[in-house]
Amino acid sequence: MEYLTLQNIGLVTGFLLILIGLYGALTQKNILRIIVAFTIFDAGLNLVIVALSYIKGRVAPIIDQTTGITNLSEKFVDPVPQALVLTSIVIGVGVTGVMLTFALRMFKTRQSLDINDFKETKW
Amino acid sequence: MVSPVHIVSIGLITAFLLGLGKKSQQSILVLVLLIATAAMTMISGSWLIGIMTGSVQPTDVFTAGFKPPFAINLRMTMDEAVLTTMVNLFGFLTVIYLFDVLKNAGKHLLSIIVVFLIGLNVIVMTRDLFNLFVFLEITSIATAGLMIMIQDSKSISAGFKFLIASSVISGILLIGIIFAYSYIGNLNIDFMSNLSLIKGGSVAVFLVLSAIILESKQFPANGWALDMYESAHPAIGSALSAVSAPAVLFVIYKLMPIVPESWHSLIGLFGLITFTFSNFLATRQGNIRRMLGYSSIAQGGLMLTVVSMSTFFGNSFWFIILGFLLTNFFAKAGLFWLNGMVNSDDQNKWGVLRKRPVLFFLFGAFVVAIAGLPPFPTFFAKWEMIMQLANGNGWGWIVLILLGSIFEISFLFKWFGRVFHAEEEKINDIRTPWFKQVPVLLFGAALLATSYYFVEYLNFDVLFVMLPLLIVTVFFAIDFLPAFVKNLLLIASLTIYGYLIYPEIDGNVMQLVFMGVFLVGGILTLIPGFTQKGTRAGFYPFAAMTIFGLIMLVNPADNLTFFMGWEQMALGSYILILRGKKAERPAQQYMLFSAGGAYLMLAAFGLLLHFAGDTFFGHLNGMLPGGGVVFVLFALAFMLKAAAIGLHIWLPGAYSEAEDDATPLVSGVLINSGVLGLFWIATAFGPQQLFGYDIYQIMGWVGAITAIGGNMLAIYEEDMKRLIAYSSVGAMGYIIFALSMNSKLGLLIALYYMVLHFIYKTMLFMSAAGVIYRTKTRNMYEMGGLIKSMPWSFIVVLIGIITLAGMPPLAGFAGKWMFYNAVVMKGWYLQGTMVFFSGIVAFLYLYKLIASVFLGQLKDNHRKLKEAPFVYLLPQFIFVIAIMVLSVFPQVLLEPLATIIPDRIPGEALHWDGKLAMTSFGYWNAFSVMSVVIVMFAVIFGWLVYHSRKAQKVKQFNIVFAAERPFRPETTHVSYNMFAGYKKALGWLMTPLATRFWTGVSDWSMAIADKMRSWYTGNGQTYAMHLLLYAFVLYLLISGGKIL
Amino acid sequence: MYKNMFIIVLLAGLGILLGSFLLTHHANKALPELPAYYADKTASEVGAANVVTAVIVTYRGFDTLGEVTILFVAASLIAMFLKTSKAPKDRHPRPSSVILSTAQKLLFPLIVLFGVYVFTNGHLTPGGGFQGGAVIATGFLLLLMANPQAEFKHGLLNFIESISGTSYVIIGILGAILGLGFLDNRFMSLGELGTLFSAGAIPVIYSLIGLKVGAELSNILHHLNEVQNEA
Amino acid sequence: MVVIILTIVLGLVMISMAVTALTAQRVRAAVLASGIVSLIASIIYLLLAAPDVAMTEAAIGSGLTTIIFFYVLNKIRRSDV
Repeated sequence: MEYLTLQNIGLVTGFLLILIGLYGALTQKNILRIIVAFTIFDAGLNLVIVALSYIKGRVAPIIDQTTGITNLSEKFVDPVPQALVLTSIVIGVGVTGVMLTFALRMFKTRQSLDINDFKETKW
Repeated sequence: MVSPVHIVSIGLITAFLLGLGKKSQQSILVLVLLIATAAMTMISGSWLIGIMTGSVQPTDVFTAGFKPPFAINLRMTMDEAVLTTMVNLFGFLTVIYLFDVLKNAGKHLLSIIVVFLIGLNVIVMTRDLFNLFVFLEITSIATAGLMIMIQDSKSISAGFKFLIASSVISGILLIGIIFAYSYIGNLNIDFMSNLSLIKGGSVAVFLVLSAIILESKQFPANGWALDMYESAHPAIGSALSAVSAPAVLFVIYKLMPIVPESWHSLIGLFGLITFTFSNFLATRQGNIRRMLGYSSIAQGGLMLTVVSMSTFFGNSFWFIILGFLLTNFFAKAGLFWLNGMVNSDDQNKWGVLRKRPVLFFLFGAFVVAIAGLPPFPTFFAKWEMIMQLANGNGWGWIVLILLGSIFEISFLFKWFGRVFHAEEEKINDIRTPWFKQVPVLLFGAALLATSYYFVEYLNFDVLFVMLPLLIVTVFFAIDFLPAFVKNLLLIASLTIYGYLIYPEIDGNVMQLVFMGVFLVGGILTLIPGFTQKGTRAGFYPFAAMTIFGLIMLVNPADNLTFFMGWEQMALGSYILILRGKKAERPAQQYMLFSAGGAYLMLAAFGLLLHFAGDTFFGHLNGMLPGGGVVFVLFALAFMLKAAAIGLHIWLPGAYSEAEDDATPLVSGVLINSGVLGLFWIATAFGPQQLFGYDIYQIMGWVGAITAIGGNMLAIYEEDMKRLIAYSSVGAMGYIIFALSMNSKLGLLIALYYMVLHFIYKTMLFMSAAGVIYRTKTRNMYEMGGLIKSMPWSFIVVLIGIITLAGMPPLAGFAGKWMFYNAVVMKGWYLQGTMVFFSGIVAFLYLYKLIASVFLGQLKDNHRKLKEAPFVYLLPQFIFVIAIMVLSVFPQVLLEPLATIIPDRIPGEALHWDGKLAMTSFGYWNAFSVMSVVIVMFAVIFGWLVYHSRKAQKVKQFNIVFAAERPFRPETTHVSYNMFAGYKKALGWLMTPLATRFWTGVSDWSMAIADKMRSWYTGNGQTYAMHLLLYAFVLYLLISGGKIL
Repeated sequence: MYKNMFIIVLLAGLGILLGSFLLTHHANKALPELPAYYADKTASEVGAANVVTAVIVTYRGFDTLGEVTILFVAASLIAMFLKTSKAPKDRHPRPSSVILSTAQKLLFPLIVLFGVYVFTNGHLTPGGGFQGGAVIATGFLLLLMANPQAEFKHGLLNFIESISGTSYVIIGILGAILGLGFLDNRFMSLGELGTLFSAGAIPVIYSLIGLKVGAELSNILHHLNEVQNEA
Repeated sequence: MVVIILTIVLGLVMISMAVTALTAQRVRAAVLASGIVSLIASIIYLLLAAPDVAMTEAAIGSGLTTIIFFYVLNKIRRSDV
């Protein structure tokens, strides 16, 4: 039971999502599904990062009436990973958008979404 | 001084403001971009200059005003200044280069370019891991944007593959960063030094490191990168190679302090594997951009090795890495840009570059620079790297580097040769507007300037290195002058040079002899060049390079100087050979074998450093215990140049296909560099053993077989030049045999033969050149009866072959006589007999040379031939006079030569008693032999003349054909297939073996490369899997299978 | 099939590596030095009630600048990529439903207002420029859905994007000149903790980020809307 | 304790949704499933005391990403999309 903390659940879920996402990215044949798999991979990553910021029994790092303004470092969870995740999410949407645009144009050139059809450069 | 952070702010403001532009204002927008990149370059450049001159201190920029690790800081030291200047300058030039594209491309592309540059700048400067991640992502997306500058299906799918790969990589990186944070509690690299000491912390280090290594496109997890290089616009390929790769490598350099010491060499090894194998696979590439991609990746691998081993290389680190970095930066960018101008990935279409001499010259310079030949920085960097590795016993590493280097040379020079010879009619037009030329010219100039600083930094000898280099440079500069002016200038400069250095080497007979051979040989072989018309562009710089390269071998201050001269000579002669009309393949072979020899030598120098410290190998003075391997490597290297049997297959093609009047230089003169080396190792090392075998014994056999084999090969030749070329192989066999007898007399014979061979071979080739100049053919069966029209040439050939055959009374006989003495003293009867037999074989083909060319019937189309031009005959007769003098007074040469041989060499020396040469077996007096022969000759000749005064002169058509006319008249010529009978009997012995072996080697390596290449399936998903697999294997090797 | 097995083996390896982290990593009982510093000093140094915002906008402001740049370059790429496929649109004017157009008229201002609220209060409550920007983009999406065939003047979007981005960088430079470093928020008065006009330049920066992100995301949506259908 | 059980349930739903996303017949379903993964993630973020992240994930990760996906899917007219 001692391992059954909120943090560990988050971490394990996150790791599993990472692995599932990677597996999908490496095995799916449809380009769009590969992109979907990468968003799952991203979600897993973000979940891991947020889970790491969590400390049991502490509150979100926002100063309000309930927290007061003293000894905050003993009341707050870690704000740094949260800031990182924010960045990571925004990067994620940027990359996904770009990938989808590529997918769109690739479909236009070949009328196909199969990754195996885009091998004109090789060796 | 403007804060480095404003590189970013200027760039970003520009990027954002470009969004306001309208379609009609595109030209203004491009101008804005140009100004912005110029400003960015100025900021980083001013830091570079400031830090270099010491007027500013390296600095940390604290963003948001908090000290690290509380906020992100950017660092600006010398390293960052160099790299950001490179990035921004490159960006500036790219904007110029792409002016026509950008003018029509729309504002978004402009923004993407500037963001790409910002990304790289911050990657270089930031000290914060997560910040690094963010800007790597920026660079990735910007790169994807640059990929679709050409929107064809190739580049789009390559861009998508890149996005997949970079998603996987950034995922690994992000996991690593967050693990690192959770262990150490901050994100700043400078505060992570003990991360790997924490339990589990090394996993974090590993993840971060492996992500960046993957980002640096290491073999074999780099299919995505290759596809990008192949399909991207050349300017973008150039950016990937010249700035992206160095920036990522710099990140690895930044990370090295937190990487455990024990991983360093493994990462270095992975880098080296990339270097070797990428170059290997590049040998099978026809597509230029992909080939350049392979080459860029290979260079990246080599730099990864240097970066990861920076502590190992110690003080040399900066020298090595700058050598590789700057060369790759200037040369690779230049080549990609040239690709954009030629606008074709087909090597055959690159011939168009020859229409632009300056660009063509720069193309050559870029290729040579990447191949690591002097005087470019890579050459020195590679040398230093090998020496350092040798110091640390890294033999396997050296093997990998040298293998990779030879593959590199193979594909680079195949390309160069193709461009040199691509046919004119295939040439499409080349577009070279000024804005495309400016960047290439600038980078070319920068490359040359860098080379200058490297040479300057190394403090070479003024007279023996710097002056020759200066003269060679001058000949590049004056290449537009008419040929005869340059010929005169080169001869004059050689003469003056000889006058200048004579006092320096006076008293050192060995140097005098070799300097004499190289200088006099150089001058005399140049004289026929006066018949050339036009400018003969590109000949004289390389002739100068060859001759001065040879000169640098004679009195080198250290091993590096020797090696530099050696490579310079190889490069110069390669170009001289390549200039021949059908010389593309032979020149390529020549280059490969030269490079092979050079790299064996490099390995030998490394070993020598390990065994004997930093001494010049020719000054070892005696025994080098356990130096057998060093000796063998040196011997192989020099025997390659001297074309010992098995290593000779480059020689006939190279010598015969070179321009006719250049052949004497690349053969008769240049081959002596091999003898010089062999003589040096023979005297400096003393007898050596390898695996219990006496090396001299083996070399003696090699020499004997070479002598007989070379001569056997010569007898079947119908081609005049190839015949003489093969006879060189035979002569070298003599010399190798004589050297390996390791006795005073043996060495004396070797030296004597060297001089003699130089004289008669140069003479014969010149005479052949004269004949070919008139008859326009090299096939001997198309000649005949030339004695009437070319009597002087006939005399020269006659004297040449009498000398060659070692018949009395000419100088060759002295060699033969000493030879028998030495063989008997040594007791090598069997080998001696073989060499003796090879002399008989020599008669066969020499007879052919004289009989089928000068005797017999004159061909109809040769009736009006004149004697060879005077400038051809002049040097030949100087040589004839030399032979005559030596024949009568051999002691003029033999006595000084004997002083060169050190006393510690065993065996009896030659004694002189007046004109009488003596050994314990007998004596010989050249003067009286000559007198006797002349008297006999006069008597017989007189008798003949007396008796044949009534003879009837028979004209050709007095002979009546027996009613039939042969289908192919040339088959009736005496020398057509002259020795078919012998060939039937003995041919199987000689011809196919060596050729078959080397063809086999080449076929096999091609097949293997093709097999390996199929690893890059072209499927983006497979590439992503490669990434994971690479990380997996790296992890297993680092951790040894355990969890870190 | 073998390939999939192989991938599973590879991922199992990665899984073991990640699992090892679970074993070696100890849940923090207290904050390490860096976050503790942020928690304790944010109020006095930066003046923001939301520590995450302080970290994003000030302490790691340089990251955030990069983040904005990523969206910018992604939007540029998409614009560049999809622009070339300009072909006559298949205009079969299908008037959008009355409900949608009414809702759009009613909701759009409200949504934008909410977005503005989210980013102007970023330093006090959860939320900020990115969330607010996303909200604004949602409003824009509503516009698009209501009149899918409408020609938008994306000049306005571009203008907002450029100006807000440029202002963001200029405020950063002002921080370097007037304050202690690039993107320092303290060159404006920190004000009283917990009020709207506090935390120095953070509300300004976050508003600019909100506008820029909103414009960028809207731009992406707009371009995706413009591109013609692929059969 | 309730929170932990809730989180476990949410985590299981997330994982099953992720698997659904990879196995779904139509791409639309896959996109929707991955959107749900993000949405649940944002709930977990709330539980992990990260309201800022939760908001961002809901608005951007789950909202905008899914919308962009659907825009692209609408442009590609194919049976399996």
